[in-house]
Amino acid sequence: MSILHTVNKSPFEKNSLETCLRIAMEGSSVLFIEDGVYGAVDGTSLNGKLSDAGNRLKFYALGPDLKARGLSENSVMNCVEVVDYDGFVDLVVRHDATYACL
Amino acid sequence: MSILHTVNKSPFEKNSLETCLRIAMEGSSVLFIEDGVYGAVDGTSLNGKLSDAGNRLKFYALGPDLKARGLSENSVMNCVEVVDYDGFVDLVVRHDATYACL
Amino acid sequence: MKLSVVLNEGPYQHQAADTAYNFTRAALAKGHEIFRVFFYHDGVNNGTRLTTPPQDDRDIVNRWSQLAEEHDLDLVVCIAAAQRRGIVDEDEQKRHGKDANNIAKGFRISGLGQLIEAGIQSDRVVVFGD
Amino acid sequence: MKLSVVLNEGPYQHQAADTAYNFTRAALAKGHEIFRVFFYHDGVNNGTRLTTPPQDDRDIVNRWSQLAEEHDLDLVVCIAAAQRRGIVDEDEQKRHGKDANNIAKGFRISGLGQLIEAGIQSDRVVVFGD
Amino acid sequence: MEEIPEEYEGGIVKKFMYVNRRAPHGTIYAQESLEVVLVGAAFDQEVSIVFMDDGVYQILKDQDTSAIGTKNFSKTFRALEMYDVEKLYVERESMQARGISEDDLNVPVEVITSEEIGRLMEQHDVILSF
Amino acid sequence: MEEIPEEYEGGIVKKFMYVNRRAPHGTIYAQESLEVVLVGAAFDQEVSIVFMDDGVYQILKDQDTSAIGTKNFSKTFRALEMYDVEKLYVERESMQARGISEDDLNVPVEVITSEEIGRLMEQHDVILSF
Repeated sequence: MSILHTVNKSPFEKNSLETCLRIAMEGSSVLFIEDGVYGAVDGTSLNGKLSDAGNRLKFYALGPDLKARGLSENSVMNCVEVVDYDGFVDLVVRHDATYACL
Repeated sequence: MSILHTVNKSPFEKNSLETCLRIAMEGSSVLFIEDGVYGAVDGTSLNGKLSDAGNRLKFYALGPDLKARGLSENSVMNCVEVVDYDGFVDLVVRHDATYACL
Repeated sequence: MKLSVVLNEGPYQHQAADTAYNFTRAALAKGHEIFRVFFYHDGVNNGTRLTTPPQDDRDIVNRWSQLAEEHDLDLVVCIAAAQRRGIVDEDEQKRHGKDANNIAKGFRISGLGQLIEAGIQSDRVVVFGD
Repeated sequence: MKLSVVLNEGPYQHQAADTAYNFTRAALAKGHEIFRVFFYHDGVNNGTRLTTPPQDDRDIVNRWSQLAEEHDLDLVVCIAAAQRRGIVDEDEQKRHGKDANNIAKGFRISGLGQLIEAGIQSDRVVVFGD
Repeated sequence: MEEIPEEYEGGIVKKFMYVNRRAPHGTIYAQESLEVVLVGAAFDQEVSIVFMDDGVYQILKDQDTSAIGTKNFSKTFRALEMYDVEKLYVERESMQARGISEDDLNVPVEVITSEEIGRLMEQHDVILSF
Repeated sequence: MEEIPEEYEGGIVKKFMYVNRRAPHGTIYAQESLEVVLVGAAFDQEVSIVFMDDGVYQILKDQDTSAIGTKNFSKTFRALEMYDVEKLYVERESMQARGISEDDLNVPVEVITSEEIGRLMEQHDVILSF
């Protein structure tokens, strides 16, 4: 069983990403959407948290949400793959269940 | 000039209290309301933050919000005074301006 | 003292709608003047008369309407925010060709200038939100 | 694959309303079946036909109505949440003695059981909220 | 509860997990989550409820909302047993950070670690977030 | 902007501070805050706008909302100067935590410390939170 966790809040504002990383198990994925994409950006004070979990988890960020916020695809950390809405749908299909860590 | 800062979010969930403590100046007050009252409770992992600011700031918590959440007036830290809605109104009047750190 | 209240969230979803009401009532009971209650963002949803809360629960909209009647309160719903969210009075209904309106008694729809004016005219402004 | 979408927040206030729509559209375009879109909490506010968004902005409610028509979507507004927030169809109008209704085309009001059923019948459920 | 639970005769049994991460009263999510649990109980599905982060506060003893005027739904948690909803899990780490012990809770729960919640989640088909 | 700014002839000049602590697009607060600023500009009051915490993200360059379908209001910040709204402050600590430099911003701002924001706030009569 594998779970797709979505995170839609900025990790600077809310504890959603922290909780998500605490409960997401090996082989699961985390998709950053909406204000959650700030958590995927390289060069912030929070990068360590993602790096630490990078071996266990796969990270994705929604491209349209990055672009809306003035963030290019190159602005995300190396461990994060950028997807569009189609890719979001594929991720939902590929995992056994989705959990929105609101 | 003195400001009444209101904090209505749990400090475990959101960064409102942290921001409030960062910008509230000597002589100002912080009133915990709604889910913000969890920040006033004694015995949590966040107590240090309030203690550190206790010399600069006055702390208040809205009694009706404590009671709703199963928290007695004795459950808050020593540096926090419990007020009711009347007291809330008085605090607004006594300070020069109110800032809701949402 | 002359106070104004700003409410940024809708009824039931956030306690802000309750706290703003409890605060306003306490201020009135203490003899303060409420210059205006301004409903902004999802706060405009406090102004619909179409709610039917469960019988064992408080009626948030009606509570405001009653308080307005008792104290001649000025309850202003922001027009721009209301248009986005579907809060409509008779004028707005005509202007936009809608087939119904839903504004509750005691509320009126007006511009954001009313918020600025509340800031200018009041001794204190208190914001409630999410 | 059979998917269901749950939307917990109202239009414009939270991007959740946009993301849910963009996701649903993408899923349909890829040939998936959308078993149901369930509107809960403030999400019920997506189902009012009384909105008039600015002309240079998207029309969130109408967009859902159109998508529903094109793809025969089942857009279900939770009855208990709708009663609290003032979303009313003709039946609800009669039942509660209201003088108007505001449900938008393509939406229907029904019970929470529809959410559970969506969970049982769908291969995946995706939640959008605050 | 205004709703009459519906019978579901489809024969499919899925594993539902309700995840509660928010404090009660400040927002409606806790209360409306409980309404889903109660309605869902009629469907004979396998149900687990998880309380983590501020969700732990939902089941604190002695909640009394009379002074804020909102509905005191906290007592309803004690009724869950009658509905055969018995799998209530609380995250140990969340309790510790908040200085909460099992004696402070108003329902019997199983206290488990974050990792155990992660593993438990993987055994569920439908995960609803509140 | 649907609204026609109103003239205010009261002669009172107050100091308004708009505090923006939220990211754009995820919620509407940033956008509707800007509408208040624009309408408020017609009232000839003293205005300061503060961006702190995720509010800093509101004024990042190169925002393009075409793919999410929402309104791209970020360009409007550049028009503030024409409205004589020139006091834009950004918190240094918030920029640093997010790895943002002044070059990344699409409007000229004054970067100040948390403490300076605290002192600045004390000089204002009306503080609106978005």
